[in-house]
Amino acid sequence: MNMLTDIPISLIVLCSGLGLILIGMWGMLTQRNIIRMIIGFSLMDTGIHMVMVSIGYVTGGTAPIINDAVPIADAVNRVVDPVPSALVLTAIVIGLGVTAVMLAFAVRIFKARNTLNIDECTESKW
Amino acid sequence: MKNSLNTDDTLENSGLTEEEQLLFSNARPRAYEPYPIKAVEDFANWARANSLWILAFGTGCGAIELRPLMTARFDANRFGVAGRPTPRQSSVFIIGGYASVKTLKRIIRSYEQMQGPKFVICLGICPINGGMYFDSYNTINQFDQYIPVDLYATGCMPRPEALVASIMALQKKIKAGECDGANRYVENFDWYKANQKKVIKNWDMPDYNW
Amino acid sequence: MIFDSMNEWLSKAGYFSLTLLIVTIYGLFVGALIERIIAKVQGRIGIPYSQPFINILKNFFKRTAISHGIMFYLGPVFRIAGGIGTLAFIPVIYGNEMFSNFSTAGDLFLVIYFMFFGQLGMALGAGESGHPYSAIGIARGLSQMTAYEVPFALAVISIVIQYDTLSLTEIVAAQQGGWQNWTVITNWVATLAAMLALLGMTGYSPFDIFLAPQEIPIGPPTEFHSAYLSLLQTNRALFGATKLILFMNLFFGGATGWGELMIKTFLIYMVAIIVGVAFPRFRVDQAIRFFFKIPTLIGVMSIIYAQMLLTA
Amino acid sequence: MVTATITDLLLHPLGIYVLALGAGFLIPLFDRAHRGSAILVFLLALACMVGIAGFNLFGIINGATAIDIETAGIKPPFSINLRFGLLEGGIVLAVNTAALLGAWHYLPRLKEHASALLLYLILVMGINGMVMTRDLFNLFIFIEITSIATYALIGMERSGSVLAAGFKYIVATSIASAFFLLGTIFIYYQTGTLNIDDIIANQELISGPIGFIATLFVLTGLLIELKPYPANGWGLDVYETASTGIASLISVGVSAGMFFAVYKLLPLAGDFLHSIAFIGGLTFLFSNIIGLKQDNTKRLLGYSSIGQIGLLTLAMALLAQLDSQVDIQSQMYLIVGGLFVNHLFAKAGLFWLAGLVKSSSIRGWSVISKRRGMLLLLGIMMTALVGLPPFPGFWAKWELVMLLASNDMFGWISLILLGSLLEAAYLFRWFSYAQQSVADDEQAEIPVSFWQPLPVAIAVLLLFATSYVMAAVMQVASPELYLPLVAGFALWLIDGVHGRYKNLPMLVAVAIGGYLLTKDLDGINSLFSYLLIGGGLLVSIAALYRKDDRKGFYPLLAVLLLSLATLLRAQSSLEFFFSWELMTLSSYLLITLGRDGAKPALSYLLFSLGSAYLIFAGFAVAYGATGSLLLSSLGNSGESMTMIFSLLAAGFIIKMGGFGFHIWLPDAYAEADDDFTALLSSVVSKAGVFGLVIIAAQLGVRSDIGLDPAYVLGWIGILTATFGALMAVFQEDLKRLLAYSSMGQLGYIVTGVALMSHLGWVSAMYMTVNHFLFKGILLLSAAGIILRTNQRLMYKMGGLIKNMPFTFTFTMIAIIAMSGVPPLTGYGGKWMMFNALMDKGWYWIAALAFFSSAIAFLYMFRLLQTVFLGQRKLEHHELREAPAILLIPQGVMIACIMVVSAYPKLLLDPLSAAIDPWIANTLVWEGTAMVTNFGYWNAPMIMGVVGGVWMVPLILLLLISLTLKIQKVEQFNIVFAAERPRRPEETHYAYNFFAHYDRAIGFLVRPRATAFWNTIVEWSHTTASSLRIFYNGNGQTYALFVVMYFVAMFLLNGGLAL
Repeated sequence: MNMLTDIPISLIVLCSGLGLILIGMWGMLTQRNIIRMIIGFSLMDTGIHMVMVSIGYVTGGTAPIINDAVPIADAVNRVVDPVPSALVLTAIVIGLGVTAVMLAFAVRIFKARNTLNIDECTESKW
Repeated sequence: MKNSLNTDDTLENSGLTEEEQLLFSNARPRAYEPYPIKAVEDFANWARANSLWILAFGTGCGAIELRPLMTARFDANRFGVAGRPTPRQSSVFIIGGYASVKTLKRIIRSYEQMQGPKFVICLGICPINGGMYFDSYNTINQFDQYIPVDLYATGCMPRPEALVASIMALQKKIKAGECDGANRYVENFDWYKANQKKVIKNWDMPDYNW
Repeated sequence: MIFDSMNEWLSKAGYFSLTLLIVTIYGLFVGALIERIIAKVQGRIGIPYSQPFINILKNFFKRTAISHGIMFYLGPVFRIAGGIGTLAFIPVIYGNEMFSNFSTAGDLFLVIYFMFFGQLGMALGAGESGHPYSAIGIARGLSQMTAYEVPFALAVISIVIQYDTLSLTEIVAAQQGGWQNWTVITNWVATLAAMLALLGMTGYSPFDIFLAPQEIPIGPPTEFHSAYLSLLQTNRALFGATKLILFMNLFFGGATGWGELMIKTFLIYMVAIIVGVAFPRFRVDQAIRFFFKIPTLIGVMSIIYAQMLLTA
Repeated sequence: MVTATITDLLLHPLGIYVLALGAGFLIPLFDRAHRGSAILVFLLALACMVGIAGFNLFGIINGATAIDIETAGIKPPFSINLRFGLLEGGIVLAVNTAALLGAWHYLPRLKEHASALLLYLILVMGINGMVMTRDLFNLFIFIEITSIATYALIGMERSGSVLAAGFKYIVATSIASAFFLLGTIFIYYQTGTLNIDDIIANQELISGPIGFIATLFVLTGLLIELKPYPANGWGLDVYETASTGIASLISVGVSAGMFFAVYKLLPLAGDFLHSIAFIGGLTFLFSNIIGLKQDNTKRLLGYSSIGQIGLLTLAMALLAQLDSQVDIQSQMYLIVGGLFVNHLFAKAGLFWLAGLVKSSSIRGWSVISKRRGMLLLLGIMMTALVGLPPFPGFWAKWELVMLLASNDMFGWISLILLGSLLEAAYLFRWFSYAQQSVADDEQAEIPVSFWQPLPVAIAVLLLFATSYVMAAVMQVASPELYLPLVAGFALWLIDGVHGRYKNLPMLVAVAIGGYLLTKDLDGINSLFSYLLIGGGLLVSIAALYRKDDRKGFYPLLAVLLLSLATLLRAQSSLEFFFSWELMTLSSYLLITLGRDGAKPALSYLLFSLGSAYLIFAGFAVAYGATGSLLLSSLGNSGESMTMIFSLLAAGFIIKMGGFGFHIWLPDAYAEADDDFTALLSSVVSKAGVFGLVIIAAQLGVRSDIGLDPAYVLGWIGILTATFGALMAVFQEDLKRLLAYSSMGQLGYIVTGVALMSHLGWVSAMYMTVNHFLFKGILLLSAAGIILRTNQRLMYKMGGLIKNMPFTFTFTMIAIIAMSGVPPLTGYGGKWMMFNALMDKGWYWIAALAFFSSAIAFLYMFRLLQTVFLGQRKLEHHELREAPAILLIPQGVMIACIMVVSAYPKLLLDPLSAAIDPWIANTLVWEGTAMVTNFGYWNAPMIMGVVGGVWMVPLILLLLISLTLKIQKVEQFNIVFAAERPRRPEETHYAYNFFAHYDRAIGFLVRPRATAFWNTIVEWSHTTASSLRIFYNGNGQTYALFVVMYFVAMFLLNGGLAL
């Protein structure tokens, strides 16, 4: 086994998730184009989902199905925590919804203002 | 708003605009009787004679002669003479020589604002017959056609000594009860007024300046 | 109650009438005397001693008068009532019940405030005359009054601290027993402040702008004449003398007899006259500023001085 | 579910969700058939949601247990559960009610799309879920449901600015909820559960860096949604641009849900509580400062909204810190609940109103100046929002401040009070714009039907109801306390009657109410009741002279006078403060009814509120020290006494227009209605005197209080007197002159009270009565003069004695009484005070008292001279005397002055008796004379002597007049020589009457105080500008601030130390 395989898969997922979050956030904060900002949001969202999944993963664990392969007494240590996975499903749906609304906004903003530059949407301030 | 009751007693005040009629009294001046008791009247005349307050209004060139009266040399204070800046409180009006028409207007006002008994002394020739201004277009020739005069002090101008002498003469006359200029003015008011209005063309004041 | 002792009231009123008569005559006389002294300074003979009386008589004997309205008519009444009333509240001769007047009605504070009574009434009368000069004169007079009141009030407070009383009788009593007990000696600072205020109060030069006989013909009384004027003239003599009596009581040991009173008040008066003869006139704002500076400072010092006296 | 009935089942809280989702399905279906039926379903669903919440809450209040809703047949923590307890029920009910009312308002826009109806329902359901859920992840879901519904509703608008604002909103909230989600998952990682109760039970598991980060993310994520300063630009933009229907729901509904979510998680906060409190306080203060500079109506409401939520957060965090104390929970309900309901209905109402008026700038609100109903609604909403009685916010703020005080958190108290003051400043500035009536041709008619403001009106009723419930809970809801409001309401019902005879019912109401309220009083309170109620009635009679309708005047006057009565009978500081604020508010509104009253009334209100908050703070310190609200226990406050005394005295002094704080006074007095100015000066100002006397009695005379505050008070009083008099000297305006005069006279009274001696107090009370008498006369005279001449500038009058002899005589007597010239009443007061000052050794003050009373002569004479004497104007020749109804009260007061002048003992005996319980009597009477250590004062004798010496010369003059021919002359018959006078205007010496005095010492009265306060205003505006530079309108900047906020919270809570 080399060094890489020593690292638990969940940690890799966690780190890449966190990285995605940062990249997504960077995108949201720096990209002037609204579409790019939405992409940034999507990246961030995905990153969060990866973090969530990684939290519940038990290295070498099995699917959280209680059957003969996994005795109940041993289940806590052996199976992957099913709750984060369930949560992620919900979160993905919600993320999708938000992204959709954002895109709808982008469309409407473009129709109304003929631009997608967020810098030009500053008329209400102070 | 008028304070008089019958029209006979009021003046027309035609020199005033309708608005201004409200602001000036239109009452006719009234003559006053001597006190019914002779002793009181004599006493009053004595007091009047010994307290001659001269209106500080120098009307002509003679005004310069009034000033020395108060100085150490002549000291008219001794005779009860004092200057008074307001006609309300004065009893003697000294006409200082010639009176121009313009000044006459002021003289009439000031004289009418003085309270009776009041006395007028004219200085010099000019108030008598115009003097050297006899043919001037704007100088009064015969002053007593406009204001009753009690005493004339002649000279051009009379020196302060003469002025002192005339004051003492006025005192004598007052004590004798012969100074009734104020009443004469009232009794012959219409005549005086007509004379005044004859020379003063722009008559824009009430007929009697109360 | 008031009517309990009608007799006492009547006798008091009688005695007071006597006081009033003496003080008025004295006031008129001292006025003439001062005039004659000024005349002497100027190398003249001056008016006869009877002149002030004749002037008043002459004005009473005027036969015509005008009235601008009810307040105009009442103005001189208020004025002289102020003068008489002020005198009524001052005990004139120390130790003499006859001439202590109505001083049991109130104390020094009453006298000081009652002085305004006449001024206010007169101001109203003059105001109704409608003459702008009257109004200007009053405006100046009142302003100057607020200014000289300051050193005077400070001086009064100082002697109240010193004698621990507001009763004029007691203040005079405390000064008995020789000239060294007079306030002018024991509290000379307060006396100085008050004497400076007196200059303003008497209305002689340099503080006579509110009467300004040349610029605004004699100020507030411009329109008053005949009998009104004689009331005002009487009051001028009476009120002047009353103020002098007040000052005498406060600062110069009071008087035990009429002779002492006349000499003392005459001498106090002379202070104002000498200053008046020697100095030209202040403009009114200059006068106000003057009183707010040195006399006020002296007044402030007088209170400190009195507190030191008290603790010493 | 043993006793489950069909009703229980139908009305189960779960029904809310069922209804929302069910209606969500039904609406599109019905919409196909008929739009109207869809709307019906929508409204029905909302109404049922309100009904369900109400029914269950009612059950819980009546003793039922909290309802727990479990899902999936498994017990929590293994399943998601919802809870409907007391708190949840209350909030859900309030939110749903607001949503229902909001739907009414929003319906014209909503019904354009069936989907909008649906979204609205989903949004409300989301909020309900946020409130009820006990599961962390479920909370996230409900937050997102709410958010998406909100986004969608915002996105329904097509205007570019709304869309831009909406997008900023999405970006910011999505970042916040992303962090929340991360935090949630970390918490799950550490605790293994998502059930909030379970998490709290196992919160020791949340530890280490991960625990810290988890808590940080969860809490901050939620806090961000509450729009804390400065990471809230996105919220403001939405408030500004979005339609008012959605903005109101975001402001009150969504915020409520978020707020309750934070509340639920608060046990987790631990050390974060400090920073949460800090954030709340900062947000509250800063948004209110920034609000000062805001002109845009909806953005202004946005700032106010954010500020209110900040206050709620602050209150919650502070209370949570005090959690160890017993009984804190019920306090929490009262405070947070009160503030919450207050904000909910008031803010929503304001948003709805803003939606109806449709004026983007608050300066354009004068369009409703003629619509009194809407103006009334606006005023009530603002009053509630600022936390003035009788609204829930008032009770909540009171409880909060008292609780903080008992825990010595005075810094927070001052922050809350300062923030409230700032909020009042900008809200009532708006109100004053709304009041300014514009010329009729400029008046744009706003198309508002009768039904449209209905939700606002219902919100108002709900506020009143909540307030009464809160008062009942706090055990102060006595009918007596509410009598002023009830009387005012009753009179308001007949306010539509035309004509002036509405005054009579008002007088009757006040007379009966006043009698009932004050009949049991004794001592000082009883004396003041005669003065305030009796005097108030006497002066109010004069109001009959006005022939116009005066809408709103009489109800407010009744409230004012009766609140004075309740003030007098107040036993506790709460009752006192309640009445005090009611008095402030009603007098403010009465001032606004004056010709140009709006602007001066605003400054009156602000100074009054400033003073009220100082009083509030004083009571708070007292409560902190004694633990009792009773006024009579103020004296037990030990070491804090000096502090309490100073705070309370400062409050009363400001209210009386004390030196330095006087700048509101002349304007307010001048611009109020003329008869009301009389009441304001002669009666209402005495409330300050009363307060001062009360605290002086409770605190001042005790030996354990240092003399210093009293001495300072004495100086303030005398400086007020001196400068009031000086400034009065230079006024041209009749009413301003009298206003400054009032200020000066009150200064003497303050000094009298400050003396803390029997004689000093007697003099103060005597002067109080005297001031009532002469100032009542003077201002009623002024009312008559102004009525006849239609003029306030004195130099434009003159010679009126000829037309108005009675008015002149009354004025003259009043002025003599005021000046202190014997023999009238003023002398006694001055004499007693001088004696008391000398007794005390306050010589410098005595000297200044002398000086100021001399200055007073200047303005008093000027008043008489320039108005009544001198030259009469041509146009005034035909004027008539003032109406008899104005003269009658004056005549009564003149009679009082005369009686008291001659027999002051009649007045002094009861005054002395009232003071005796506090200070030993030192008055010595010898017959009719009063004797002190220094002097004596025999008033009847003085009267006799003065009468005598006045009669003698008068008789003499009358006799001489018989020998004279006295001619009555006209006004121009004055001495003149050169040219005769032409016009009265040129001859009347009146303008700049004391020019020479100005030249001499005018430098003393240059408006420094005004300049000072202007600088303060300037500074606050500058601060506001610099505080709002963050809001540059750029969505990415806002997003950056959201991110930075997490960093800041991280650093603030010691993240680096981990």
